[in-house]
Amino acid sequence: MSALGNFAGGFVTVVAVTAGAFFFLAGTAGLLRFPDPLTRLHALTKADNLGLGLIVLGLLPRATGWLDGLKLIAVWLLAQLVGATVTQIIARVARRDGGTA
Amino acid sequence: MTATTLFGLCGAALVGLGLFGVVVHPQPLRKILAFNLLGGGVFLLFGAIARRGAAAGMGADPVPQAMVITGIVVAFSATALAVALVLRLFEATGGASLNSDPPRTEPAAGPDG
Amino acid sequence: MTVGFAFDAGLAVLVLGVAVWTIAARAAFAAVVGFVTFGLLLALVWVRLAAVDVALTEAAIGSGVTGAVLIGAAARLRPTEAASAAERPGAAMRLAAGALSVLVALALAALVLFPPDPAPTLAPQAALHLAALDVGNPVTAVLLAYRAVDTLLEKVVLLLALLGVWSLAPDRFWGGAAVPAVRPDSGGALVFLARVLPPVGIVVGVYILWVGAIAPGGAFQGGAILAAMWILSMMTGLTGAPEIGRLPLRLLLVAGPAAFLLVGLAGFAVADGFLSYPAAIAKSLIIAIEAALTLSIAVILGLLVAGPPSREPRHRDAGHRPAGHGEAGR
Amino acid sequence: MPHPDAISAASTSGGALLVVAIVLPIVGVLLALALGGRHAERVALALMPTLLAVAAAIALCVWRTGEIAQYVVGGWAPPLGVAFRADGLSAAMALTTGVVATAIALFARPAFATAPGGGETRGPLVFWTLLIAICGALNAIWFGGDLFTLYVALELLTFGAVPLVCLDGRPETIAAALRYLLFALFGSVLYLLGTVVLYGAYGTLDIVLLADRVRAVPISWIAAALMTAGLLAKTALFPLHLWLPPAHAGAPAAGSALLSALVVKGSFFLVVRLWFDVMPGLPDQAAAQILGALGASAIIFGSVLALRQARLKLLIAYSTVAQIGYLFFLFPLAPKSFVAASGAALAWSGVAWTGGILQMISHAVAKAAMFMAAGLLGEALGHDRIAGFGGVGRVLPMTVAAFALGGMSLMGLPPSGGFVAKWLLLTAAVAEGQWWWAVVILIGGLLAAGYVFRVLGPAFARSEAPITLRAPVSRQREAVVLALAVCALLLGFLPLKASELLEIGRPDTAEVAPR
Repeated sequence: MSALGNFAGGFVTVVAVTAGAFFFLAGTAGLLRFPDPLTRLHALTKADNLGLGLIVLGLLPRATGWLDGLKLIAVWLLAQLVGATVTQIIARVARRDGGTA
Repeated sequence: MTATTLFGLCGAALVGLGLFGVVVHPQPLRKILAFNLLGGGVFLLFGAIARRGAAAGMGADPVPQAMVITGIVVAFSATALAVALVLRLFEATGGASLNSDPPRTEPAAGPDG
Repeated sequence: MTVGFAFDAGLAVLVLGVAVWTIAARAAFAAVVGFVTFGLLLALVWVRLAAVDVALTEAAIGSGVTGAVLIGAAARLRPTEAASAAERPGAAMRLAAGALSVLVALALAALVLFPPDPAPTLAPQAALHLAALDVGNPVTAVLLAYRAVDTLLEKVVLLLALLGVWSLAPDRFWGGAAVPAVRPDSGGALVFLARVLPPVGIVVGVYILWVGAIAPGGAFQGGAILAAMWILSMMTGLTGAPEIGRLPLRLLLVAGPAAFLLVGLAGFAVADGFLSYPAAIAKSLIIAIEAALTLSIAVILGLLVAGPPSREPRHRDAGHRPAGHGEAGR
Repeated sequence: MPHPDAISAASTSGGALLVVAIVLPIVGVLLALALGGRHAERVALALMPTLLAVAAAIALCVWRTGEIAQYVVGGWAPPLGVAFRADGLSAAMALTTGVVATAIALFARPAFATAPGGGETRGPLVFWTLLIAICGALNAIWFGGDLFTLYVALELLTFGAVPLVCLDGRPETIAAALRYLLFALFGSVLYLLGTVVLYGAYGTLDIVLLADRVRAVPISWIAAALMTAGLLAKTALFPLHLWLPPAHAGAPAAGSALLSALVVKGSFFLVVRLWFDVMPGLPDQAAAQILGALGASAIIFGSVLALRQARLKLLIAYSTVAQIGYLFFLFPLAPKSFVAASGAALAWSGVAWTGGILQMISHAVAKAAMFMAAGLLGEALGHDRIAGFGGVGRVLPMTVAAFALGGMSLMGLPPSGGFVAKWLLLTAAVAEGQWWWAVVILIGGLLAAGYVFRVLGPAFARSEAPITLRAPVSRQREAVVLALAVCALLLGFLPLKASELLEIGRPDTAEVAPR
């Protein structure tokens, strides 16, 4: 990879990972500060989806081969799948318990 | 201080914490949890020792690592058996207390008694 | 102070904080949630200690499968908590326990702070024979070759734990299946996940097993992932737990340790004695053993989470080994 | 064990036998689980005498060569690999295991039978599989040459023992099993912590290598203290004995015999290994006196509590607490450095050593016989209240005789094995100027006589009401129990030459100077 390519890759990494970390921070703040389960979940999913997605995006240029890149994307997709499911289940329980959980 | 020392100290603290929990918690389930913390501390101490033993191009001495893996599996087996016992006790008595009354029923005559 | 050290320090504080929460939490359920978090953080610590194999094991078994066992138990034991909380030991006892714990922790801390120099290590010796074994991952070499006998004994420990769990079933359920504690009422989402995830999980599990010979991974980590897929499927009711009296199940349980043992004994004939492998095929043998172990581990872990049989065997006569009615000694 | 230079990194000629002794039970467990049903019983019954024969072959091999037998597993020499080793002590313990386990298997046959043609049932499958597993775990403990392998073996022993306690499923036995498991886990985690500390200090867990490397420095002390404390919890030494009586009394008779006779000896054996083989230079009079004092308290408290029990099985279980106490007199009396320091002839070390080990063996044999006798009494009468035993000696003379013979060993009446063991310990205590242990041994004997005769008195008394047996007692089972009890007696007639076996592989340095 050329030096320029390296630099561009590094730039993408820094920007994307920083942005991802920001979403995680925001998500955590929301988890702690929001008043009820549903809004908390809402905050959490932002960290899950966008935060992790951005971090994976940022790490992609640093992957040493297409297989590594594929693994990174697989991690993101799996986290999406599981995160969405768990959120759905928690929300269901929260609604059943009348929002007091 | 190096990270290895830091995690070693963390392990030492976990051992103390787990020990306290094992002795003080009356509920068997909480004792089991404390055991797992205690075990985690022991493993972490071993991990720090392994990390100090980094040599020959290895990031850590592989022998303690392998032992920790074995230890984690043994700890899980113990947890599974202990939890099954607690649940069975709960089914049988409706409680989960270790301080049950001394045996009062007649010892069964059969081989199972 | 470098960024790396700051991260490690933060991680250590977080681990200790979650551990304190696990001990101090009022409700058992909260404590278990704390414990699972603790396990995941601990896995991160293992990565920082350059022990990725341990990290995988900790995440999969120490936190994952253990967490599954504990969460189910905490939910079921909720009614007993008030009663047993009343049995809390007195202040003197707690003080003594605290003093003892602090003493032990301080002694260990002193050992950490004043370690022997140079640090003892077996890494060079382990490295020396890696080439002969043709195994790239030294931890796998220790587990399956240098100290294979420990691994073999520990497989028997797992089997005994399962037998111990089964032994808690009432006599009439012997040979039957466990009814999963979690009712499949968590809605469509979990069922959807249980349908979609297992194919992926199986691929990942097999990959982790395969890669274990050259990179972090191996039988336990792979087995735990396979087990997780199975547990998910059992929890949602997509597959029932198997009846424990069935011959195929029993054979699956012992397949791994039996393969291990057979290869080990074959060493008497074709290599340097018990549990030694002929150099030419050492790697293939190790991978074959690990494959068999992975299968058995997955089945054992899944059954340990499922618990003792809680239903009478369905086909008393059609099954391979029906449980009789006239049970001895009861 | 000797200096590492004295032992090569290669396997000795009889070394493969050690592998057989450990692997056969593992094969047995796998077969029993896979085939299930009646096969579990068949496998166990075939295996027990085989293991006895293997143990005899090992003992013969050690006796003939006069040296430690060793097997280096996989050809990977310690410290990287693991070695199995048999010294005289391990050979003797394996023999004891073989004898007692064979008797237990024969005794348990009718109780855990699977009806021919009938399906697999819970009790028999679990019992037979665990019996095999416990034998394998014990052999691994007797022959293990590496502290971590021993940890796994110790856990194997625990997992084999705990389900036996609650095999009958009564709530109180489940609570007893849970308490036992928690104590045992506590013990093993402390033991593991100690091994971690040792590895961090010396870079090996091989016993022979460690013996050479261990220095009398704080790190060794901390490791020794942690491991000893953990093992004491598993051995149920006073005051960590609370779990033992309900657990041992709650198990079915064959299980109680297994637990009381053999399982507690596993962890005690490791304390001996630790103090005499891993750290031969380390023992310190103060620490040894503390262990002895705990043993003495165990003898007094255990015996007094045994005297107060209304149920036979609990009485026997408390007597185990007491009899374990004698074993701990090994620590103040047997180390050669102490004997040398006391000015007594060095031979007294061997006397105390033989006495302690013989106590371990004769208690195993006698206690197994007594628990099985109690099981037969319980089955026959439908209860095990001592008050209701009036005249039972006339109906079941063989069983009561077996109980009495076992009791002789506990009391230390000649010519039983227990008598010789206690006599050796007592004379060594006097010769080494530690007379206080001798006093405790005498008091313990009197108290034991008290609780044994509490049972025998009514059993041989003329009863007012004729005794009706609830179930017939098989002569065969009575014979097995009596035969084992006679073995306990015959141990007292062992020629003095037999004690030479126990000396094989003992560190021969009178004093390993702290370096």
